Amino acid sequence: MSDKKIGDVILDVKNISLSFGGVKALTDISFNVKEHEIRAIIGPNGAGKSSMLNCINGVYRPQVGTITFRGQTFGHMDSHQVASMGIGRTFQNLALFKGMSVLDNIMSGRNLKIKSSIFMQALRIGPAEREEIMHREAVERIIDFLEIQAYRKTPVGQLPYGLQKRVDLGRALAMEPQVLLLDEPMAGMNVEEKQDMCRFVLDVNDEFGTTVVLIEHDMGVVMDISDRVVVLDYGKKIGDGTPDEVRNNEDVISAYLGTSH
Amino acid sequence: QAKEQFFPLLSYRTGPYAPNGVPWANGKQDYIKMINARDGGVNGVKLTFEECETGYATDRGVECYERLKSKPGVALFDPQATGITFALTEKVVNDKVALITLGYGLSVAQDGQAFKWNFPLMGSYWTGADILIQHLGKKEGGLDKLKGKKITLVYHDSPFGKEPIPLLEERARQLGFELAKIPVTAPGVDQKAAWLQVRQNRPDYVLLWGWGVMNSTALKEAQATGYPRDKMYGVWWAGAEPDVKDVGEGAKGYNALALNTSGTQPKVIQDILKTVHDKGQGTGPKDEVGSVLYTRGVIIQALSVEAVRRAQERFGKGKVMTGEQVRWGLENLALDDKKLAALGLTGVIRPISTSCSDHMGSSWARVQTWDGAKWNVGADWYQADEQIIKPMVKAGADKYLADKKLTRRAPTDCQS
Amino acid sequence: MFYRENGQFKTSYRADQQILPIRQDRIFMALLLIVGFAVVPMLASDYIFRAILIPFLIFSLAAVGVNILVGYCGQISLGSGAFMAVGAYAAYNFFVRIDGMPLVVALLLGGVCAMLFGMLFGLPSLRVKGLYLAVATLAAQFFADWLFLRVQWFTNNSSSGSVSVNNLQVFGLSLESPVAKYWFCLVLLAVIALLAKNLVRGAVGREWMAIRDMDVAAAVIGIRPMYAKLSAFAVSSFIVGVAGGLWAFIYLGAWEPAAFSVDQSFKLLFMVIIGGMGSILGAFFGAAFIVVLPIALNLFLPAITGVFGFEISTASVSHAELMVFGGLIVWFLIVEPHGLAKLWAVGKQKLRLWPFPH
Amino acid sequence: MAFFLETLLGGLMAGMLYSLVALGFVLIYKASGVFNFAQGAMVLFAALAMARFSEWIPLLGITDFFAVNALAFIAAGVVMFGVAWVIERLVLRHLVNQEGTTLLMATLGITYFLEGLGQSLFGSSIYKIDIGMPKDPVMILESTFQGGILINKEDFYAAIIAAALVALLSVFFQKTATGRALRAVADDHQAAQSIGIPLNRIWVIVWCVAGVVALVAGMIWGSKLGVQFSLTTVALRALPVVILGGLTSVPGAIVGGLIIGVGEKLSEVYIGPFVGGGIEIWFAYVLALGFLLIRPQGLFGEKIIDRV
Amino acid sequence: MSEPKNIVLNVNGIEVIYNHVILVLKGVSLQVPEGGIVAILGGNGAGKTTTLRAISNLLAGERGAVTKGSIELRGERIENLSPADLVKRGVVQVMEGRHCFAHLTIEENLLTGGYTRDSKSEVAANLEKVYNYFPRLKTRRTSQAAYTSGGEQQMCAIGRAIMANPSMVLLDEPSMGLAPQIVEEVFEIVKDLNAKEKVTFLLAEQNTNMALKYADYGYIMESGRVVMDGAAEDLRTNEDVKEFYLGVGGGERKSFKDVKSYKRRKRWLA
Ligand SMILES: Nc1ncnc2c1ncn2[C@@H]1O[C@H](COP(=O)(O)OP(=O)(O)OP(=O)(O)O)[C@@H](O)[C@H]1O
Ligand SMILES: Nc1ncnc2c1ncn2[C@@H]1O[C@H](COP(=O)(O)OP(=O)(O)OP(=O)(O)O)[C@@H](O)[C@H]1O
Ligand SMILES: [Mg+2]
Ligand SMILES: [Mg+2]
Repeated sequence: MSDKKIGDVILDVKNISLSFGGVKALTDISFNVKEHEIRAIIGPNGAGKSSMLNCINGVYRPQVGTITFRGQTFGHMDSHQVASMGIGRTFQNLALFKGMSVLDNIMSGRNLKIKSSIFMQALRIGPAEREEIMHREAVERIIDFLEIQAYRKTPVGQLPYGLQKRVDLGRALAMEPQVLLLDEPMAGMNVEEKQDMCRFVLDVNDEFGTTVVLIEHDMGVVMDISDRVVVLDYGKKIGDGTPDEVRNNEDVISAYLGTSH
Repeated sequence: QAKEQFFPLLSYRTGPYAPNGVPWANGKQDYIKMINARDGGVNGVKLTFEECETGYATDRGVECYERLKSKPGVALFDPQATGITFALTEKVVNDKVALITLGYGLSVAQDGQAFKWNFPLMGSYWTGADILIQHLGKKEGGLDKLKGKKITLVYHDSPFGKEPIPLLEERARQLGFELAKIPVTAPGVDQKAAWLQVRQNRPDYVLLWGWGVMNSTALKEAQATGYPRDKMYGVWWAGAEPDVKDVGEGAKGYNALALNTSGTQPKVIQDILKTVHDKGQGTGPKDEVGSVLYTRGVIIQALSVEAVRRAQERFGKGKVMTGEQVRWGLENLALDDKKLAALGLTGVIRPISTSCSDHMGSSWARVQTWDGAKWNVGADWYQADEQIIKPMVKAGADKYLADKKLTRRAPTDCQS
Repeated sequence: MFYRENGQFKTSYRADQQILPIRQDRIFMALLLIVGFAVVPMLASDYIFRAILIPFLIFSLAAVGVNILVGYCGQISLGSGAFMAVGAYAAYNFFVRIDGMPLVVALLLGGVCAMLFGMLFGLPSLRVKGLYLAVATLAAQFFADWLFLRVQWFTNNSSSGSVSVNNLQVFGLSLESPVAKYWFCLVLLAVIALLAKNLVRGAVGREWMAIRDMDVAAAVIGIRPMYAKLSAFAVSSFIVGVAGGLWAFIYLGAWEPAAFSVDQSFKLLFMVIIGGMGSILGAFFGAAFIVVLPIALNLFLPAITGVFGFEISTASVSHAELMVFGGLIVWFLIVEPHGLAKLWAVGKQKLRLWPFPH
Repeated sequence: MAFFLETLLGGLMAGMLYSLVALGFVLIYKASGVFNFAQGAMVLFAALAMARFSEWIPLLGITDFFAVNALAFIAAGVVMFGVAWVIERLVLRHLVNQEGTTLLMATLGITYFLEGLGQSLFGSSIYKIDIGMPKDPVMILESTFQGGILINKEDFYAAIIAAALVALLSVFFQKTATGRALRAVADDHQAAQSIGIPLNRIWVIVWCVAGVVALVAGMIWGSKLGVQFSLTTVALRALPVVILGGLTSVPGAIVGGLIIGVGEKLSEVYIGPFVGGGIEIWFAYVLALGFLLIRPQGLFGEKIIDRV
Repeated sequence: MSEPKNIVLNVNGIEVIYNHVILVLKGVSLQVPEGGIVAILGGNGAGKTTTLRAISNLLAGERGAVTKGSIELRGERIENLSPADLVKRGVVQVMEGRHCFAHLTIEENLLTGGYTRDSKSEVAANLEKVYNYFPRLKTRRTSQAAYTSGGEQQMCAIGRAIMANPSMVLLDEPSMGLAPQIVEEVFEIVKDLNAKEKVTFLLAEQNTNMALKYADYGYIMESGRVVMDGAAEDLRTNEDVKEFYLGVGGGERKSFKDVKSYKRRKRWLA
């Protein structure tokens, strides 16, 4: 961990508040994410973790607060703009494109990069075809790594839950984002599979310098691989620091970890 | 090989227009059965038929046409729907088979020099509209009395309903009455707004250009908005039993054009009852025989058969006629009172005589009134005013020819 | 003669991305094209051409268009009839008002007008979804019905509102004979279907499907919902518009607005669903089912009942036809809810495994 | 002014009748997430049954006007129950957990089937339902306005019957456990099964209720228009009503009906003449669309949920 | 199992095919004793969910079918019963991926769970019980289920099943998406219900650790077959299980950070 070069703040979340009718999902949350780090967000169910990602992503519109990404500050932006700025994302409740094959799902992650016009695509000659193949190669590498070669052409709806999670990750990776937001990527996996997943997150982080924001309930994973951890509870931030600091934080223990960990 | 003249029967026994389509189709079938049973066909040529369900839809009608047109011995087509007529008008030219549209279809097709294959026998919407105006004029005591009157046309929003408009506009200009037009969206089950407008305008007369369910609905709405039924005048497609039956008393006093009479007295109907229905061979229920649309079906079929007979007179008795030969027959129909009597049609229709330039043959009609239980046909026959119709037909036909880059038939063509 | 992909290894992604990666399929397709272009014209009768093949081709084309919108992009549309009407009437106006306008150009321009019309009525899709969107498209349908009945200009001031064309030619060749019409439709269909297939298997197609399956997630990976939806409306209504032109010019020859009524819209939607949503092949199956089945029933029901010794009245035939048709739709859905195309795929898969059951 | 009021009233009453048909759609959609395309065919089928039974029953020697109508209504109701049962047995049961479009398609198949069956059992002519509705108009407020305001009595009674039916069903859905179960089924067939909701029974019940609603609608429309095939097209008129009110809302069906009814009549009467008339159908749809742009789920519909 | 107690559920060599062509289960047999807690373990795609669906008869909706073998509940063949009949016999499934009724509120979801219970008071009591187990649900009772957090939905799904007063519950990945404490709570609840109310459990779980801690017996599945079964303690100490399912191969638990998988890593970098 020490040899890793953690850079400046890349994503800065300031005073975010979000409520739905009477439910306060987030209250005045501020935290930042530095380039190249793995930042975990933990907290009990309903604490507002997913909502936090949704705010960054432009899916929800926070009532108060701003988000700064690489120097650009915004209160709200459309999801596709956020995506084009380089923020990728996986979902807690699978949000795959059910009717499409695994290959197409992951390919769709690269759509932002496709340049040929609709006419060229219809004719599919020369550049359009070459572009398609180039992206296909990139996608195949991801498929290879995630070990889902065998399912390439299967409609994702027919895959077991765990594999769907992998496809979801593959789709986000295909975007080659600078910041990757992962919402419980390892739910529903056994230890071996979690190890694979961790290995993978670490690799992306190491080799490409992709910054990772990770929501996870498995404390083993969080403590082992994250650089810093934010803890939310009932929409409030109750802790922020290195895994060790967080582990020993009284509030965190009582709100979330319980004594056994 | 047996000698058989084949009649393709396009019809609709399902869908929104079935109540009117069914008796029409039954009349046609029964007439054919009767001719075979009574006369053994036409000069020994047996008549056969096959029915094809169009559901009043143009595309299905075209399919039926394509299927049946190449059967051996095809005589002619009666599409039973304005929309199908339009589509077939383009096709019959190549296929060399005639299209009869008795009382419907294209008004301009009366001009046989432009429309070689179309036969709007006995009347078009223009003649019908003209006769209605004449009747109203007579009621008022002279056509000039129509000046300043308000006449409202409530019409089926389709080419069928729109056909009479040019003539009515022409007449309105001439006679100085005020013409309002209220379209009713097909099939015409919702006319509340239309009749609210009628109530607002309080016209002196309402002309009803409807078909199928639109007619009875119009009568019901008229009743509900208190518009007097005896000031309503329908076209001959709005003057049959299905149009008034379920309105009953509410339709009392309503008038409509009569292209033909109804009832079981005519000999032809008696013959059908005797030779077909009494043998248990009737197509539909017996009590429907002789109703307005049934009788119209009989007439259409009778004229078709007469066209075949006429063609045989020229091209060889006892032979099966080709489509072209039947067309000649249609163009040279000459049914005077004597012939009509022989056909058993005395009093049902007026004599008909077609020619190369006139494919209609007769433009006479009467007005009938519903008394709550049956149709009573008035005594006066009206003929559409040639002076008005003729130039309009000519102009329309010329425009058609010009649009299509076609020319009129040469006089020699009329001989063939 | 086994249908297997064993032993056919793909050495490049280009090869893997072919429309038909399996050799047997390619052979089959080639045969099909030969049959379509050469064998059928030798064998088919006039009636088969005019009443079955030509409508089948035109409806297939329209169904391909509708499938792009409904099947691929997930926007339920009941306005296809309107798009056809716009295509037909626009083509008609270009054709008769501009002297020497070539038929193909008129048809394509008709398609372009339909495209603009489609995009206009597609705008609500940015906010309104699912069945609710059906209302927007129905609005288009009824509006077009009304427009072409009411505004005389569109019908070249014909008094009854019906219009007709004749003497059609392409590149100097007459389009009067049924075979010529058939070829013309087949060529247009083959070209457009190929382009459509390319679209749906490319990036745009993925955008459409992504929007269909989960629009929020699609936006999160950078797909612009507006672009995706409107492009689907545009492409779809263009194709449907061209099909409308063909329907009017080639099949009907003379028509009134009722030729493109809401029934037509429903029919097209049914083709897409029965054939298989999100499948170009399905469009063909669906068109075949809806065009051919009623005719077949009409022909065979009397014969069948004749075999069982009772004569069936003409009215009963038409009623029975409705019932059998309805019954078959339900039966097919129970056997395979994802349409005939899926049924076909499952069949092929079984064939691949054959003679082993799984 | 008088004419405006007249149009308004006419629109309101027409709207109530649309609501009656719309209600059938809402019921089935609410209970199974199926958009029941066959609603129009069911209205026709029910009306045909009732019309023909009221012709046939007198043949048995019963002639009392009230008894004939009551018996015909009951007989037609029984027929509709049978239809519901058969539909569940042969169609819905086999399509559990399929997507909305598949089920929509199935109801299309049912439509064709019912149209064919209805016409072959009961005939395809125009038949009459006479439940003693007064046909002639009455004038009210004749002292205030010259000529008075015309009210169509038949529409008026029909509107009252419709309103009563709608109110009854709203209560049923609002609080009862069955109402809740129906909504659960609409959300997720499989989950509903997994906790023991017997889909089959629920569906039979709902289709029976929808059948009765169709019967009432068919009876009223039939008495107004005569019973024949075109009754199925009232479904298309009711569609903007359902959508405007919200596919899942019973009260929405009423309010939607009133808005559409008034909107289309006023537009036809006041705007129509300037553009050649015949605009009410598309105007109704455009009106509904206008509301949807503000509330995409319809006025009272449940919010469309898309959450990630 | 050494000496079988009363067997409630006996699955005998079943084979399941999806869509007429995809063979997923290839002869799976398992038994669940009265009052037991039995776990099915196995990786993604092993067929756990399919097995549970086969038992609860929810396969039809997925276009799957049991083509061979038999399933008996207390000696009665149940393949042809409807899911509703099974619930009447006390068998309830908690489906994978929650499947809450999105438009219903949490409370309505729970009340719907009591659909088969006729007595109002019983339903009310059950509701109280569920709220006791999951206090979080009580605070969210009026929100529509779709708008609650993933964990809340999971609680709702489990609570909804409890509302039916089942004698046997099929739990599909109950721990997924739950915070660690809650996971423990859920398993405690399972234990509780098992001990106090004699509810039998069959659970499919990825969290092998937890599952084996609470279960009496376990089956391990891989690609559609049962590859190993045994008492929970035995499995816990089995070396292979330790290595692959508990992540403690070779004694110490490895840090997630240090597990290397060179093969894959290399390929990814290529
Ligand atoms: N509806 C379906 N149609 C076709 N195949 C399916 C379907 N559902 C599951 N499968 C296939 O069945 C196999 C087993 O899936 P199942 O869901 O039972 O696994 P699982 O053990 O529950 O996995 P997980 O732990 O990821 O949930 C998988 O290979 C999957 O692709
Ligand atoms: N769209 C919404 N409408 C209403 N309430 C919402 C909405 N989204 C989230 N909430 C509420 O906000 C709170 C936080 O939800 P969120 O999904 O962020 O929790 P979470 O921390 O991700 O929990 P979990 O670990 O269970 O997934 C929850 O109580 C949830 O019910
Ligand atoms: Mg969450
Ligand atoms: Mg599973």
